Amino acid sequence: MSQPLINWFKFASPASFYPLAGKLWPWFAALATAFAAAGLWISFFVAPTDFQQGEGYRIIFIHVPASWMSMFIYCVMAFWSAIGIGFNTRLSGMMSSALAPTGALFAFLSLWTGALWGKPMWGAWWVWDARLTSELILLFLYLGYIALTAAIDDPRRADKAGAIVSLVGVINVPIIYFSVKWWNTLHQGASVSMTKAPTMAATMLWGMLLMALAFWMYSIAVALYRVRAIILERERHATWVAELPEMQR
Amino acid sequence: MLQAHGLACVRGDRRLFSGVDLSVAPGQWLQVEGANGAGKTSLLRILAGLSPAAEGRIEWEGQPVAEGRDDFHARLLYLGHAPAIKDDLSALENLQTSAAVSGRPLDEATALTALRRIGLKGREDLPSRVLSQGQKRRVALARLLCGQARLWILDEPFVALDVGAVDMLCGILDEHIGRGGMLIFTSHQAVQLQGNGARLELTK
Amino acid sequence: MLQAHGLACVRGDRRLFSGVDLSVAPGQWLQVEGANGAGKTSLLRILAGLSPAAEGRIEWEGQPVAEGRDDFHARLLYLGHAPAIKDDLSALENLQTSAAVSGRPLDEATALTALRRIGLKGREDLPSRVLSQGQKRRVALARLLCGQARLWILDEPFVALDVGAVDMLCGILDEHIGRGGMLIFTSHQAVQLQGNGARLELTK
Amino acid sequence: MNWGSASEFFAMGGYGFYVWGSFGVTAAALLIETLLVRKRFGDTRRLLRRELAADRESQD
Amino acid sequence: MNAFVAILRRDLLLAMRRKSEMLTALFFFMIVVSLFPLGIGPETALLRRIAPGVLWVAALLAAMLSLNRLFAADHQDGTLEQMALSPTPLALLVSGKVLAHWLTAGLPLVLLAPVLGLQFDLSSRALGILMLSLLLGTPLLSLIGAIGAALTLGVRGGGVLLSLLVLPLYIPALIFGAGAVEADMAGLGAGGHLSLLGALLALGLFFAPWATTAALRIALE
Amino acid sequence: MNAFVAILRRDLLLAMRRKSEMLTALFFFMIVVSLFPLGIGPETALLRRIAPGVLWVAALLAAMLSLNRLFAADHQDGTLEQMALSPTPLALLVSGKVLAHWLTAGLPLVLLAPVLGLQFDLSSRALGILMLSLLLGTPLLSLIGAIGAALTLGVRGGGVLLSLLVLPLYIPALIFGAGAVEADMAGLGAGGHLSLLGALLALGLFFAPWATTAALRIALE
Ligand code: HEM
Ligand SMILES: Nc1ncnc2c1ncn2[C@@H]1O[C@H](COP(=O)(O)OP(=O)(O)OP(=O)(O)O)[C@@H](O)[C@H]1O
Ligand SMILES: Nc1ncnc2c1ncn2[C@@H]1O[C@H](COP(=O)(O)OP(=O)(O)OP(=O)(O)O)[C@@H](O)[C@H]1O
Ligand SMILES: [Mg+2]
Ligand SMILES: [Mg+2]
Repeated sequence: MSQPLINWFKFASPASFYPLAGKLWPWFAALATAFAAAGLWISFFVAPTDFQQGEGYRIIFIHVPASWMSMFIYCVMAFWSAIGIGFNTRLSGMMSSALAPTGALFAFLSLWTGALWGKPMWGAWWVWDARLTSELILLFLYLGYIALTAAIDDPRRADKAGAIVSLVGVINVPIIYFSVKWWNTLHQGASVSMTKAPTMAATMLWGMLLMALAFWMYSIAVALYRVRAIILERERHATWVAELPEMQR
Repeated sequence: MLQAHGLACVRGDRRLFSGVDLSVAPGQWLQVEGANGAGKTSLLRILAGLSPAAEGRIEWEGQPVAEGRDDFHARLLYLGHAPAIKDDLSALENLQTSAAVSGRPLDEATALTALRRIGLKGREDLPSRVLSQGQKRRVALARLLCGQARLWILDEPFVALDVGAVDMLCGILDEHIGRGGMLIFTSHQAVQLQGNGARLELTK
Repeated sequence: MLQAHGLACVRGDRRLFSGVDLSVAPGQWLQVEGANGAGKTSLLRILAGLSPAAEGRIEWEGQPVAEGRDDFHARLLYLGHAPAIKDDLSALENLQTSAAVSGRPLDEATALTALRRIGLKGREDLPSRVLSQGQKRRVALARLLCGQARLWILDEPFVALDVGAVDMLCGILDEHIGRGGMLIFTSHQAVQLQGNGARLELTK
Repeated sequence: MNWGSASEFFAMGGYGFYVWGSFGVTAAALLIETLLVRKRFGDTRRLLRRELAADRESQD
Repeated sequence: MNAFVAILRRDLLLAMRRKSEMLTALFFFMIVVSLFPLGIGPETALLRRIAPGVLWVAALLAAMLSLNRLFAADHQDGTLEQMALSPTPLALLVSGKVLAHWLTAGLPLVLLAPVLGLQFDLSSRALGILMLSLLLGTPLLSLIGAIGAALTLGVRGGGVLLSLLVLPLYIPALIFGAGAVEADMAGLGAGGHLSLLGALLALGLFFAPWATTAALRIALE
Repeated sequence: MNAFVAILRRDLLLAMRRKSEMLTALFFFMIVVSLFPLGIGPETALLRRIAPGVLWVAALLAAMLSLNRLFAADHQDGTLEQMALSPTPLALLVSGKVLAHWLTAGLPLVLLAPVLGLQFDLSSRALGILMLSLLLGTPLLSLIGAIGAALTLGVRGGGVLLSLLVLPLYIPALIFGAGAVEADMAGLGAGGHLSLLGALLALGLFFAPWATTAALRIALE
């Protein structure tokens, strides 16, 4: 029982994770580029023109993956926070703070691309629809996390406070999603409801999946890179940092 | 009996102290000394269980404090830099409520006696806002007179007190030690306590 | 030269003092003494022009202060109980901005020298929030080292300072008096200043 | 192949502003984030190197 | 339990002592609600239509505004340290403070709401539902708010950061609360919304004190 | 004049130091504006109708919320005493602080408003008028707010009392500001409203610093 656990904790120490992250991120970056190239090829050259929405629908190939990633990353942050609170590992706090900016970025991109899609399709940049609203709130939750952790100087305290925020926030995400949905159905009336894309052609599905994979790999690569910087900032007085090859010269 | 072994404290990227061992037995006092910023306040907060130590362990009656927290806190009286006084409440109300919150309610007569003894006669019912610096400190110190805590941890209790009040406080501390109490305190002023005592100098 | 005649101070329904006369000439110091709550802080605030006296008048260089307020304030340095330190600014920033606000901007080099002299070497750039009690007081006291005020009014400048710092501050005060400055201060600690001085005891 | 010519490709059937606005901003955002992260890492490393060098000097 | 009562009493005493504190929270609510007719114009039909939303948003802001004094004063003057050192569990003391906050900043809003609702020409039935929804919702606001107040304790720029953290968490309460009144006005029945609000309250009562306690311990370190 | 620049710089520095302070004031504005559709419902026509009022009320609340940090911190830590003892006239120093407040809490609102207006489906013409009205109105909010902040300094229950004092004084700004946009949307022309707003601003610039100074001197006694 104890043996595998100990191995896990070995990698959970910043000193051993730092070089590991250094080895891993280029692979994920390469994968991200490859998937993005394939995904973009399908989105622009393979997928046929939509008979209803014309070429405008091609926004779907980044809009949907970005939306997925924004929600997924928040869950991953909450996961790391739970680990951090449960096992008191230093690395987990660093991981969630490394993920937050990327998550916020995808939430923003989801809103941005959605707005650019909505204008030609619905004639409005924004409507107060369930999905749109809960995505907006998700962005606020990210920003709250980032602002709070940035406002606390002591990184250990910042991690713990951030962990509480992301856990409370993650309980709230499904609650928000469903509450906004029900709220909306009560006033269907004049509001424009989201037009479902026509049954998805297989090529479109592939394009979206590839782009989603690309974003996913990108997120991992950036988070690993950022966590390396965070580790260096926080551990700068540890002896292992002084002994790193890149610190010589 | 409070014992600590190998305590270390890190603030920012500065190691304030490390390898601090100390023990205080019933009837003993310990004065923590050191220059401004040496880490006295930090050490006292660690001993009281308010902030975690970077290294080392603390034992109360032979048991790690972490395991019997409530038990330890029931026997502890900690007064920090901030006097924990509500500006809007009177001295009397401040004393009574702070005692009740720490689980040892006080009746009015006892509280009044304590306030008079500490030199606040005639000021018991003024809102603390208008009290002078030294009078505010006295309100906080009045808690010493009305609890059964065994261990007192006092951070600069003599600050802002006039000469008479310093003597009086020394008397109170002596009494506590005479009753078999334990005392840890800091002070930049030279004070003469009776009984069995020790000094701990914090240096870099 | 600061002179006051027949000052009285009333707080609530209490008359703290009345008929206080005092004068401080260049090269002189005046220590205001009295028990906690005697009214020392209240007197100093009245002298600095922060609150009005119930009775009496104050003159600066022979003129009523009320008539030449800005002139008086340009020559005055007052440090009260509260250190006027912004928790979010570093020691250096605190010193520079407070000097600039009182109309005497400081360049960085002078400010750094003052901070080092007052014993904050290596702490110049930490946010003041994390400084210890005594270090915060030192940031405030650093202003003494970089102004040309003739009259210093200091309320308990020795509080929270360690022994070394108390000596250093005494040295700074002596220097000021030696240069022909004036000084009014309070302290519950016994301090030895050189030069020509007087004590004023506030009693009921 | 959906496009007859490059200009057709850029026009996106009249939706050029919206499609390229989305793809362009996304690409720019990801690129900027990457650059910022690299800068953060580089800055930290430079700072640490300088500190370590100073330490070594003061020891010698 | 004694300590719970003690802290509740102390906080109520403090609120009374700052004489007008309870009243001013109320006035804030009142003024914000009255600003809308001024900003929007006096059409009765329009005002009736937006009344539940406006009243709920104003209640939410009023409750939030009073949050930063929930722990900040105690933190600054050292009382919080004393609470953490009390042998009573901190979560219990925290609950006492939250209850006091609700009694001084939440309950008065519930009682005043119908009067303000009249200004917007709401029916008496809608007023009843409004009160009920506020009665269930305002304790939730205090509970969630306490987490935010504890997290932003001693943090630079606390006040505004607090609203950033707390307002998104308030949204479900707002939606169900205002939704209940609107549903009733549309003849759809408010039961569903109200029971969801109740469920959220139960959840909050259970989890919020622990999260708050954890956050306070972090602030004290 | 040097001291004016010094205090302006110091306050801006403090705002920067609390890194996210400016941003969070903005976010507050943004979130409050977004709360209304949540409370009221998603109908575009209705939302467009209430948009000017909602945006103006939210701007007003955001400006007001940041008021209590205008003098309170300076009062507590003794900086205000030092300001009062400075040979520079206190009114000048106060103007510096007010300008810093507007730059950090008012100007960002002006810049963000059009984006939020888009969410309410306002026309680009209406958005322009909205920005203009906020540009004239927010400095007025800072000026009036400073008087309130000074008056409630060190007074028990300050925070809420402040809003009680200040909000009624904000009402003219609200009426002319929101009115300008509504008049324009109704095709009546916004000129009259805007020039009244400008006149109020001139009045405020002239009198507010003196009133604030007087109030500060009282608080210091
Ligand atoms: C600012 C505006 C918008 C936001 C914030 C937004 C947000 C989202 C989110 C969060 C998802 C993922 C939800 C899920 O997979 O369950 C999503 C999916 C999607 N969105 Fe949007 N959206 C916006 C505008 C639009 C517009 C204008 C359209 C099309 C006219 C659109 C079409 C879609 C489609 C087709 C999906 C995939 C649906 C599915 O996989 O079930 N969105 N959007
Ligand atoms: N983030 C930080 N980075 C560097 N140093 C820090 C940090 N936080 C605290 N410190 C230092 O830690 C020390 C804390 O000291 P503490 O308050 O325990 O001192 P003290 O011995 O009680 O002093 P005093 O006699 O002045 O009360 C100070 O020297 C302070 O400068
Ligand atoms: N409203 C009031 N009613 C009655 N007494 C008051 C009132 N306001 C202030 N006082 C008294 O006025 C005195 C103010 O004293 P002040 O702060 O000047 O004392 P001090 O000499 O500086 O004391 P310390 O040595 O403690 O700093 C206190 O004794 C206080 O109790
Ligand atoms: Mg200390
Ligand atoms: Mg005094």
